[in-house]
Amino acid sequence: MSEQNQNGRRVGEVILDLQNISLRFGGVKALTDISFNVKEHEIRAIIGPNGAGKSSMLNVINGVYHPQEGRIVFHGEERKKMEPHMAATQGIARTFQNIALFKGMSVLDNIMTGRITKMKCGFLEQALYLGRAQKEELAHREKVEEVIDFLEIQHIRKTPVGRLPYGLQKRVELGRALAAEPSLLLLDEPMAGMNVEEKQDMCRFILDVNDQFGTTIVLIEHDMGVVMDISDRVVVLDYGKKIGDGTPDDVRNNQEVISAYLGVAH
Amino acid sequence: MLYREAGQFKTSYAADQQIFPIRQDRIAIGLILVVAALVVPMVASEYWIKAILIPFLIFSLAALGLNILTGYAGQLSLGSAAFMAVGAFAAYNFMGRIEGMPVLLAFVGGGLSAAAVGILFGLPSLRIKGFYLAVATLAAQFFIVWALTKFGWFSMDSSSGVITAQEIQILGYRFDTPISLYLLVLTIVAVMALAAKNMVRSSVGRAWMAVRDMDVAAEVIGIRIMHTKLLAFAISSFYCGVAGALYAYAYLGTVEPEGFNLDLSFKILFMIIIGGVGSIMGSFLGAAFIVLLPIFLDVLIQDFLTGLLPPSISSNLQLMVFGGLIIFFLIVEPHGLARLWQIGKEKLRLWPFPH
Amino acid sequence: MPEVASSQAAHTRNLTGETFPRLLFHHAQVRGQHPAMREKHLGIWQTWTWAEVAENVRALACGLAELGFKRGDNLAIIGDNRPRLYMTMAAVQSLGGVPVPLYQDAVANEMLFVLQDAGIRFAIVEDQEQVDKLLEVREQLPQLDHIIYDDPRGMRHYNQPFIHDIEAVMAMGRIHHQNHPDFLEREIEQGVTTDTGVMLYTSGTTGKPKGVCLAHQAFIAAAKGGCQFDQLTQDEDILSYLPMAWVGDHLFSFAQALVAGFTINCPESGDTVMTDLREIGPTYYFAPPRVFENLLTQVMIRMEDAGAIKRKLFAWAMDVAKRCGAEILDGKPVSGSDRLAYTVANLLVIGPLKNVLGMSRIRVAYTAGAAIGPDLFRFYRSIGVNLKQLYGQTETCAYVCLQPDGQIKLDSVGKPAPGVEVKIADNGEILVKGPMLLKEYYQRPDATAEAINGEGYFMTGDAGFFDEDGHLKIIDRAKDVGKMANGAMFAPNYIENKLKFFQYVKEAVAFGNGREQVCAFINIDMGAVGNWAERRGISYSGYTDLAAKPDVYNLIQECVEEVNAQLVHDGMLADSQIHRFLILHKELDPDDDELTRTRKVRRNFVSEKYAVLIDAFYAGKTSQFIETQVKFEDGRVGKVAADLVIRDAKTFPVVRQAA
Amino acid sequence: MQFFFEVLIGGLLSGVMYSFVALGFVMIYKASGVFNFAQGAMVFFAALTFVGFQEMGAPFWLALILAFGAMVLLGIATERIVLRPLVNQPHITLFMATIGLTFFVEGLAQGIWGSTVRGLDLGIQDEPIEWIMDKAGILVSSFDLFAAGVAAALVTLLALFFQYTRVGRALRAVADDHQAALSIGIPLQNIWRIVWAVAGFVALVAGLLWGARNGVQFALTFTALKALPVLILGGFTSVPGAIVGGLIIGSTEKLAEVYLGGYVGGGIDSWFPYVMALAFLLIRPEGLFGEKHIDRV
Repeated sequence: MSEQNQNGRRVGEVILDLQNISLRFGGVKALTDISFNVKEHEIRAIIGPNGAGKSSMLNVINGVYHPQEGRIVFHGEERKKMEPHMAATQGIARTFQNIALFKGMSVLDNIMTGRITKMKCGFLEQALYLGRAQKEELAHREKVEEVIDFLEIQHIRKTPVGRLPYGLQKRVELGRALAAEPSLLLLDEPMAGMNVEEKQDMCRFILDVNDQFGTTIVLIEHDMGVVMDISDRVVVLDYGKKIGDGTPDDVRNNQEVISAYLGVAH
Repeated sequence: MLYREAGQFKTSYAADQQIFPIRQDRIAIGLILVVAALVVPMVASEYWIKAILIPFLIFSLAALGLNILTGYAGQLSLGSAAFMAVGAFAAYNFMGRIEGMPVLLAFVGGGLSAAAVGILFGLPSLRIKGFYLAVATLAAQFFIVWALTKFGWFSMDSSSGVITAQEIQILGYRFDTPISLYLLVLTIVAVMALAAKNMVRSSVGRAWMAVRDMDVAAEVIGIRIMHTKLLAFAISSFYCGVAGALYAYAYLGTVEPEGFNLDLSFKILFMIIIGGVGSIMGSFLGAAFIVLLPIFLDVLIQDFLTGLLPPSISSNLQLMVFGGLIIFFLIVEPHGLARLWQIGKEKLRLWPFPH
Repeated sequence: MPEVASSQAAHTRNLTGETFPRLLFHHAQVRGQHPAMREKHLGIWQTWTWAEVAENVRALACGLAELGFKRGDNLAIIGDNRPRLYMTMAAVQSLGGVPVPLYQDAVANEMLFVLQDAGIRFAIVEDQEQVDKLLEVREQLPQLDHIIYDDPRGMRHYNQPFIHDIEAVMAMGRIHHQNHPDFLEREIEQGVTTDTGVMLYTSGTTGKPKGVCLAHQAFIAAAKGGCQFDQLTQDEDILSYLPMAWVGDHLFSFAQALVAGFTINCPESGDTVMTDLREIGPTYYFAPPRVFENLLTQVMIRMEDAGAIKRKLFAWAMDVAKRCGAEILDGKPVSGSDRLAYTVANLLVIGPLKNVLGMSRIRVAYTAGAAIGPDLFRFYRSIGVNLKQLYGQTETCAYVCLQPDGQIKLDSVGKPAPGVEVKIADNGEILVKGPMLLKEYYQRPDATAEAINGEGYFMTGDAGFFDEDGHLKIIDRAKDVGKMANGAMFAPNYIENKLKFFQYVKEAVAFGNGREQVCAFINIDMGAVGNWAERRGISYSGYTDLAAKPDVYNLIQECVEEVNAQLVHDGMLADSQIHRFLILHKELDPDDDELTRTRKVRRNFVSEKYAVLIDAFYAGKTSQFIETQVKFEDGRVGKVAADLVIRDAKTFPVVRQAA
Repeated sequence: MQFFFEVLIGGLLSGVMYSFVALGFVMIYKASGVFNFAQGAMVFFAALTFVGFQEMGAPFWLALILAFGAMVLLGIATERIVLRPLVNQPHITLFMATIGLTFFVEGLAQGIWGSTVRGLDLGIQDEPIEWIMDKAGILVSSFDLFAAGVAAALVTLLALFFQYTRVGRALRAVADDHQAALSIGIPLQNIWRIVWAVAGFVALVAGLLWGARNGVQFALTFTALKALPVLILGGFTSVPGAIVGGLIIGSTEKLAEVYLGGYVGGGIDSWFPYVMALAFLLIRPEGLFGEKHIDRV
């Protein structure tokens, strides 16, 4: 069943459910008893002041950190302990707060790595580069070219990523995540450090991804204007605790959220 | 300047992804292969073939192996010579212990044995990186050389571990002249270089580079770090192992474990630093450089600086020049000769424009 | 008697009944596997063979028929050069309809007139952007029934029933074709060569645009003539990057491609044209002068950054090329030492230079649309690019005069093309006749009657003359050509263009109609003159200041006198030498209505606005004060005043030959 | 049991030597993040230079001062020529640069002073100390004891230096946080030069003791490599770690050689420290005293 929400998006069932998540590093509590869910096709934002535990939350979702307490249900299945690379095979892709591209490789190769979980040939076949290996490589190249076309980065296809300006690097990183054709896309501050024009472009791409591929998106973002504009529901964290959850309007009017952002002691 | 790329457009991904997408490069590499296979055997002296070309090719192969591990997968190793030793001694044992063992299969066996040992010593790479790993590979270096020396079984009980390579025969043809050995080595090296290039331009190569450049991100996009690193160790060691077998069979004939000491490991490391870390071509350039440099220095000292410097200084001068060059390259061009070549090529492609 | 010149094949007519769809299916049959179109998309040059193009065209045509497209309908095509848009042209022609390409960068309101005038029922557009434009003015287009788009990106939420994905239309067409396998064949058979093949709108300097109806036979004749003239074969590669609505693109990328059967290549996007040019390395190339000019500028700028040795080498090679490159290209005798030098220069500099520009495979290149500077023209010829000029109008399928190989004159547009008859009317106007003439202006019998005289000549509106070798020289728009007091011809544009070929002169306005002498206003080029001044250590505060410097006056005077020296040799224009000039205190500006938006001088407006200056010219004054209102970019209004110096320039005695 | 102790003490004392080399490593690593593979070569260089000056007729103290001067020069040159251009490069690049430096320094040392093996006499007898022999029945060389004393003195000296001098405090600040140190105005390059000079001094002491024991020869550089496993055991950033690690490596390799070597043909001390370090790495990668790092995503 799918319903239409206020942004005209068809929002489906809950695909990711986080229940009472707590995460500690040594004695430090990063996340305390956090619960929220993500529905199919929606854009879900996580906001909060610096150090609120937003990135940790993403890291929990894609298996980099393992919460000491709580349940994670993804696509109806409770998640057991897992390695980060397994998240990718389950259809979770992400970008990073500080660009985490492979600096020594070209844009094309970087995005090609995004398809690694879909490539089946062994290294021996690849060493011979005949038949199946070549066919596979070329087929994936075509897929990657579609991503390149989608993100309008044709002109830098063969440029080493290290030489690109920041804004384009962010876009390439999004491309790498998209190449995996994820069902759930995690974006860690996709617009940080961008100028207005770059932000607009990135917003458009995020909305297009959601619209064209139906990708569910969880994003962390500091720019409140952007968050309120594009997201369906917002989770607010502060000091590792959830202090708000709801539509952008709900959150905007939540007293606790307002005081957290204005720095009022509570 | 020599490039004429206008009109060389690609209408398929296969054409776009080929190893040498530019026609002039394809012609050049074709010419090089023709010269290497046909012209060199006709014109080169025995000294050149035995003392320069064969070791150059073998070192290229070893450097290729180390480059896969260090240049592409980012795992520093100081034990390449030990893996060469494993390859040499394993091939020797396959030949000596199995009646009618085809020599090429023995080389493959040598490579596979090295790969197995490589995986074993690569295991620590799952927990540690950088110079920690370098120290771990030193353990391989010392342990393997020690084991080959101490246990007579490895050298089929020859005195102090010295082995003498059996004669090479393939399909009844005996490889006993320098030219025939040279061609054999050339073929093996060319095929393995092609295979290496194919790997590094495929997903396995991209996985290596991803792990090298940013392992956390690599894991998050679905690369299995352990698998990727160990594969790099295995394939790298395989290459070193085959190089080691060739070192014994096609170059020296008689070797002892101590011949594969730390110095040789360093030499191979220097080849990839000078030649170009993360470049197939760099492996060849570096090997050529390191093979030719001492010869050049000797000639320089003996023929041009006669009397100015004591002859004994040659080996020390070599050390200093090697060391100095390494520092020089790391500072000035960390990607070595291959990058210089690439820059030169870019210049030629853009000529007459400067950029 | 008016001069008449015609070429040997003047009276051959296309009587075979060829139409473009028949040509297309012919190629699909005889060279089905030969590439017909390429487009850089998804990183590689996607290729369609003739057979594939034919199949696509069939699917498109049948799909359009299914949507209700009928013989005689007009279909608008709006977008960048895309293979499927070209295919649509052929598909529409197959059905006996008329494709009407529009300039894709026009805003919706600018398109509106054409869409209404042509009674467009169907429009095929490139992408969402163009769909949005049409939707914007849809209210005013009650007859517009269907919009088809090529690129589905962003179109997911366009649910209107009259908007179609081209893929869907083609799918529909394929089913249609299965059910009616001989439908299209019959449709094509019904077409005759005198049918209108395409309708191109002329921009029209005055009044509303007019739809020029061009029959299949006209474009086929023009294309055949051109192909024969330059020996174009099926193996040519051409880069199709100029607007599809422009007659030149239709001739080169559609008509000639279909006649000769060569390959057209569509760039990835407007931004990548130069890269794509380099990759394709076309053998046949067309560009307006400004493209060639920009390229040359880029070459010079990029060479500035080169090291000293390379710069010297480059300068030497360019010297050698200048000395003998054009001659070698023309096959003229050149000394052995020059030939050797050129070979070396070609190996080291010229060859690589052409290669990085993507010009190393060019056999024939054309430029037209505006006057090209002789230096610029000569540069390309000297590096061995066979750049030539052609002359023609939308009404003549851009096919009137062509420069034959080996007979290139920098300031002429060549000889009448095969099958074309050209004559010069008494008032200097160029009249042309031939199979390539327009059928009519769409629903404008009045305009048609005005343009074609009783003898069947099309009146080009340009003035020109034939030189002693039978090459046509264009002087000016006929209506701008005046007479001086002594009865000699006065062609202001001709003079102004000569002035503007100097890098220091940005604009010039010449006066002389009904006068004894020619005088001129000059606008200096701020960039070039500014640079020149800085190199000489001349300091200045702005345009007005710089323009008034005596040194600058001297510089411009040299230019003027150089023009005078050239004019002496132009026979009937020798009396137009510039006697007096001044440098204007402000730049002519579209914001002040002195220029059109396309930067053409509004002659009448300027002469009224600056009447005091013109009076000063002819009163023999040596300076004149003037105050002028200017509009700044932010809309504010200010005044500029200056005391302008008027200079006399040296003129040369005219050697008159007995006529 | 007496034999065990003799082996243990012998091992511990040779471990002191490793500790010396490791100390140099640790200081440079702490101050500049450089893993100085050339520390062993510096030991060799120092010893050879000292012997060289002595052979030229210089008395002990003068030779000592001259050799120290040479080490300071070497340190400054290294900082200027090798490290400064490589600032901000990946650690692994710096590491490889110091491998290059190793070769250069070895070549330089032998190029200047020749390649022959030299003896080095510090005037201390390498004989068993009788009263320990009498009391405990264990053979302990007076030289070894002297070496241990020097080690203790050196460590004390260094500790005082780091704790109580201005330069020492600056050094510790740099080791903690480069950026912060820079921002409060500590001149990094000066600090590096001082550290390299101090490391050179440590190398000189190590070279003298070692040379006196085994002669000054090229093999010294290999033995010095054993400092690497010491570091892994002790942690790259810990001075006490270097000492303790050295002692552990020294003693276990001797015990292993004596008690296990016999079964496998001997000579296992060539690799035993490395394998031990390797095993240790898998258990506790940060070393006994090192600091744990968490990779942030």
